[in-house]
Amino acid sequence: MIVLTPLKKFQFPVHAECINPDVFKGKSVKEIAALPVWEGNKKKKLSDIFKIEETPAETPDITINGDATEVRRVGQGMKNGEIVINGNAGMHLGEKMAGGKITVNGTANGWTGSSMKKGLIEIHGDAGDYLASPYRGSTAGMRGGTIIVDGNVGGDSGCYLRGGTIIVKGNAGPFLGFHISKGVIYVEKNAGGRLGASMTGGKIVVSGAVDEFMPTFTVDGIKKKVKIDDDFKAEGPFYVFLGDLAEHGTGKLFVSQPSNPQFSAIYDKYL
Amino acid sequence: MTELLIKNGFVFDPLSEINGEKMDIAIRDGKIVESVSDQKAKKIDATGLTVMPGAVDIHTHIAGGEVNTGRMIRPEDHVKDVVRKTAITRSGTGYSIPSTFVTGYRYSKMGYTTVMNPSMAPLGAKHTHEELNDIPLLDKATFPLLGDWWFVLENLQKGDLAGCAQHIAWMMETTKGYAIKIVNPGGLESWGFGRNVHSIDDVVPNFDITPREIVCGLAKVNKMLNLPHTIHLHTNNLGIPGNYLTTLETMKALESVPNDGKPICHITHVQFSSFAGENWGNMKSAADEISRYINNHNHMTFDMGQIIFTDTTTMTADGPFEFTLYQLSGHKWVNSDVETETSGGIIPMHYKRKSAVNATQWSIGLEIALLVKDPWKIFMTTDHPNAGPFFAYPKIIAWLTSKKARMATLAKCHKKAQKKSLLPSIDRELSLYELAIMTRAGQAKALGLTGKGHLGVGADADVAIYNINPETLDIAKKYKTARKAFDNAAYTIKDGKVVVKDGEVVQNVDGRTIWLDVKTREQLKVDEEMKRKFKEYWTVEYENYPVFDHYVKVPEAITVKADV
Amino acid sequence: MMQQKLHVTLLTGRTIEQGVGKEYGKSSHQYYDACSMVYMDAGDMQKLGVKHGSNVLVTTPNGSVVLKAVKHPRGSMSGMIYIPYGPWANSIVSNTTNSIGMPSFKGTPATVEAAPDQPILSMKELLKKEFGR
Amino acid sequence: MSVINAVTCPICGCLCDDIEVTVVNNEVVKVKNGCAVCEAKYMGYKSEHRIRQPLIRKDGKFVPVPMKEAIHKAAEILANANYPILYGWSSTNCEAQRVGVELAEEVGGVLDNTAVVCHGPSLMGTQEVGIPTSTLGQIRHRADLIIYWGCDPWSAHPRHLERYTSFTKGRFEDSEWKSYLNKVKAAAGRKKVLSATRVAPKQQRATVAEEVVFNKPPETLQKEGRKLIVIDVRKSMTAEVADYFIKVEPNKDYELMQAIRALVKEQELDVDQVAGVPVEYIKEVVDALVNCNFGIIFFGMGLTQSAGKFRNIEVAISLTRDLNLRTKFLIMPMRGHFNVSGANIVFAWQSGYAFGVDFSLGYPRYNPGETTSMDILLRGESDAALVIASDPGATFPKRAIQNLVKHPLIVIDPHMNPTAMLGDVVFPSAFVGIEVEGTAYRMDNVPLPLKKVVEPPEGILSDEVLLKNILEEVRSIKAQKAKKAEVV
Repeated sequence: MIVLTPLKKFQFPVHAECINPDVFKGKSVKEIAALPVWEGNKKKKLSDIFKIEETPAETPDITINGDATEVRRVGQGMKNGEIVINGNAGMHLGEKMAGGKITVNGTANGWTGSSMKKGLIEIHGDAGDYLASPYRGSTAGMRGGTIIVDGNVGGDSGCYLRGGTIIVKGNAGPFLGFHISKGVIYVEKNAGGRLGASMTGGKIVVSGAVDEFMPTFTVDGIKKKVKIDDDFKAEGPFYVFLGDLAEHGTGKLFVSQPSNPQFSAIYDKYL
Repeated sequence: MTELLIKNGFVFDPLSEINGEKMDIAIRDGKIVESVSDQKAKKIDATGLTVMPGAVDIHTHIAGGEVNTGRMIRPEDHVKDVVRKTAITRSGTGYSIPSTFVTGYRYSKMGYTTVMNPSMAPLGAKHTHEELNDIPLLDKATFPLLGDWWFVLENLQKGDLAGCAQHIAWMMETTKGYAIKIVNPGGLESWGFGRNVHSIDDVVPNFDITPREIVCGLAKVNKMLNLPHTIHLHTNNLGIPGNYLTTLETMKALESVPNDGKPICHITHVQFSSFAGENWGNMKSAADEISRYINNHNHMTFDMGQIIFTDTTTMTADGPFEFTLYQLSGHKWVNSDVETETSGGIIPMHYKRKSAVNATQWSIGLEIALLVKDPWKIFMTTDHPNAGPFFAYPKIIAWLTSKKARMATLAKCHKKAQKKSLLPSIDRELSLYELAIMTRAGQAKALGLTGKGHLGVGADADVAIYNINPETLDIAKKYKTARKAFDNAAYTIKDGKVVVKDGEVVQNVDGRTIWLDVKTREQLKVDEEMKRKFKEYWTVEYENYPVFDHYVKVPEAITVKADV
Repeated sequence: MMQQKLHVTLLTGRTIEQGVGKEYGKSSHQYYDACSMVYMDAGDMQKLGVKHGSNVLVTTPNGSVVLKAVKHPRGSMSGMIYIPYGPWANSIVSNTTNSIGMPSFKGTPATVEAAPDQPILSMKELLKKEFGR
Repeated sequence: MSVINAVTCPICGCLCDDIEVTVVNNEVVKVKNGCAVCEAKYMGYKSEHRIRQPLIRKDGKFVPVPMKEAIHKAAEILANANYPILYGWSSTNCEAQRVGVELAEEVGGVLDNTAVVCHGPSLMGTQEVGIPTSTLGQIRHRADLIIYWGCDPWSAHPRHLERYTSFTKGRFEDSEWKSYLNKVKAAAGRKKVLSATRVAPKQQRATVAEEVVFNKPPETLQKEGRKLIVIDVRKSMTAEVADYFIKVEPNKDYELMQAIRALVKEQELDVDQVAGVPVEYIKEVVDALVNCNFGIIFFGMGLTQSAGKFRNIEVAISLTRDLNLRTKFLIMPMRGHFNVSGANIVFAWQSGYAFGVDFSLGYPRYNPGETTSMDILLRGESDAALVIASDPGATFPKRAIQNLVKHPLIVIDPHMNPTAMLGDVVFPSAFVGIEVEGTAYRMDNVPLPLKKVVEPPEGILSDEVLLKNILEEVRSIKAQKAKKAEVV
């Protein structure tokens, strides 16, 4: 396996989509050292900005030890293998990932797992905005795979989701699951405003509080438990909402009943 | 004095009736000449290569408000196709709506030297010209949209053809335009209040005029003005199943306009106007009916509007049609109506082989191009970017010149479309000579551009040289090799300067913008009337409306003497 | 009931006076007058015991600024304050861009308190204080 | 003395082009037809606040330097930078903007315009769902329902109503100016009566002012002819003239619009009120929306800068799309600076992207949040900046400016504005649209010519020429560097 250590604290954005097990595979350390990266507007070699070492261990294929907050596009499009980042990760981590595993022992930045298709991303800290969401102007959201975030996630996470699972153990920012059509999003704590706005299908489950709730959902009942994936069912009871009505949507929004006493006055009369 | 001698190539110059003859082409100061000094002239050894006039595109949306709005709303389109800066060329983005510089480079790499921007809202004419200035390596012209302009509707409604002609002359000069563009006549004014016209005899609300009267009226006006190109028409009901009947009716209606045996109307992207069937479920090709009509009449020319299977962007002044596409697709939708003049719309579109409708559309374009016997009547276009980006032209060349190529694509299409396609029954494979007609000679002739599309003495020295040896390469069999050759011209020569070599831009030169200075008898009177009515019709001042001279970087005005 | 501190929603935006002031030049007194002020609801001012034209201190997590309180002339806007665009407003607006480039110029929480004895900084003083130049 | 007519006003996105300017001895002495801001500009441009000569900050103080020295210094900063920002561009002409793109490309910088703090979110909204819109004349001729949402044209675009909407006469719709005057007269009469009969003690009046009951839509909302609705968080000047003012809770525009969308689609809502507005009233508004012949929504910073930002625009456009299945409905952003549209347009035709264009990798890249100047500054990633035709010093949050001034800052502006005061290399420039001609794009993307009505002060160059000089100097510095590298 290859261990990369940043040679300094980066001020300028570093574009390093070459940090990808598929790219490293079959290359010698010397060849890896020569891979192109950009630091600001200067083209450089990977070895100009990282110390590169090879260790005999089999997995993970690539380890980054240190702060990679400014290092973008690590694991972009990767199909196989494993990357571990012991530190913070930069934007577009695992964007369009199609397989393999990425672990971040730190926080991840915006667009982590953007439009991902397959594989697993585990963030042990927080994640930034646009987790799993597609590029500007595109509606090609995450299609498959799993993202697990131990901490909080930013705004606009899981936009246009059309498959796969996102599990957030902390709080979620606004516009979680905007316009999703399929797939599952689970938030263990609280969710921000405009939760599930414009959703047409899929499933969003929130175990915590929802302080601002879209008026365009209709309450459909109460459910005790909700299945998140094969191994896990979230414990309720949950209000079950259907929507978003503005899109003639048939998405399902499960919101914890005990965590949201304010809903009782509005919705209990319909139950 | 710069001289250039292209030696020993196989020359295809249909306007001069040269069909693959091995000969030299001499160039001096940007023009084709009889001969140059063999010692002094720079030489290009074209032995074993195909030499053609620079290619011409009669219909391609490359500049102006609509095009640029398309760019702005589609970052996801650009991000997959980026173009780096080099020592010679600017950076940019490509795919369905390339940035201006990239547009110039990509056309030039394929041997194109002249292109027509067919759709310009007069109010936005300055914008169009500013963008044209930033498209290098090509000569360009642009057509103002005039079919639904209030002055046209009012004058034609009154039956005042001469008055209409004078206003159009005013507009041609004011917008530095080249031809009369008509889109869904009557439909665009109706769209101002969200309505449309559905036949050529529907009455336009508030104006008491029909599409038939608009089209025939403007065809007559075009003749009165002696404009080099005919009226340039996008038909009513475009893109709707069963519309071939409207197209036939339109063509028949135009038979009433005197034509001296010459074309009086160009129907553009005819593929989109040749749908049979009643709905999207049973939509099928009307190529047979349309091409039969074309083969029996001489008053019209056409271009294909060939579908390419890719993700592209539709954009047209046909606002109501784009609205229909919005209803069908739910995709992001731009509508842009322009006061007193026209409308417009944009919808991204992914044409898929596995869609029965798209595959049928793909088939229709090729069917018509191949069923029309006379290549001087129909030209190769994709109505860029509507049916596909222009840089897919070499693919169309392969389909036109090789049955093997088109059958290979058809085999991957939706089964229903395969079954209905006429392509298996068509054996015609275009020769390089016919191809030269469809891609340059015929287009230049239809446009009335006398210095373009040929290599005769006096022509502009716009030349394309391709790495194709017609004696050794059978393009019908080795269509992939030919496609590569058309993708990357061995040389493109613009005004006598080598601008592309081996598919790379080697020199950056500005092309010209060609426009018509139409001289009429009562110019002043029209000026006065326009001044009077201006405030009532528009929200800008009369003084600020025209495209002033400095908006055109390298102008080439063609003076036209009108009969009115 | 008089209150020490009022929790409000901060709005910033254009006013015609600010527009006129910026065209005269941002060092002009017109610009200073137009931008170093805050529109408040008359009822809210009463709650704080603040008179039309006296100074108030507006505070957000991003900083504090002293401004002249001006009664909002039309309708109620209780619970909101409105500061014209300018360096004074920007010394307290939220940095949050939600990853789209746009800071939160409107609709962020703030507090207002009377500050009759604190001076309103001039443009120069403000720049010196915030940026050291 | 000369009178110049059809002058285009270089201030806001209205780009009124009917201004009449009187010039005596190369000085504007009179302005006709313009609004208060227009007059202020034509009178104020020559003020004492102008920069007179190039300045370089040395030991913390500005020192006047020859133009050549300033250009070399600026070029050196840009040529050596690893991640420079080139920001502004909205108050200059398209000709200068074109050079700006080339310069940004040459130095591998981030090219951004002021849309990032005004209608960048609107552009992003259109990238999600498109935009059904038109030129302003179309509104003038046809619109019978006009909505201003989160914008106050009376203050920010003073002649918008008079030139393009409620108070203008079009081919198919009349001006509502007269009925407005009648309304004002009637209101004045009522006030008189009230003041004559006033008895309520002061204390009580304060509580009366609190609007407890939401005002009901007036019957006039369903009438023939032009109707005006204003939706805002506070009663703006424009709201005073509206047929109906809807006071929406701050940061709740999104919910209100989404609720309207659901009602337009004939869905039922479980809630009684949205954003502080009773649902029964929203239903009446929905009736007005679907029953008009031609409606238009104009929106401003009230949507782009409050919670939701570009999603507010996305939903406003989605509402407009939905309404087109029922009637004709359009939408348009109220662009602020006179040529911010032009900056978007020029950037887009040359690069493909309208703002936030990052050339650091040798080709254009765009991703707001990543490549926008604001975020780059807040993260502290840049190492130099050029600011032109704008004033981030007065329009950016504090922390962004603090990071801006940490690194060399080049400023090009006619006035000594806050950014210039913070600059390291400061260039004076001529006023575009007064001392320099060129092109600008109106809020509806209609191009208009700007006029030169007076000569600029001696030695003061236009933005375009300044930028060309800097670009040339950058190229020459880079060529020298390349040569040196070769020798080594």
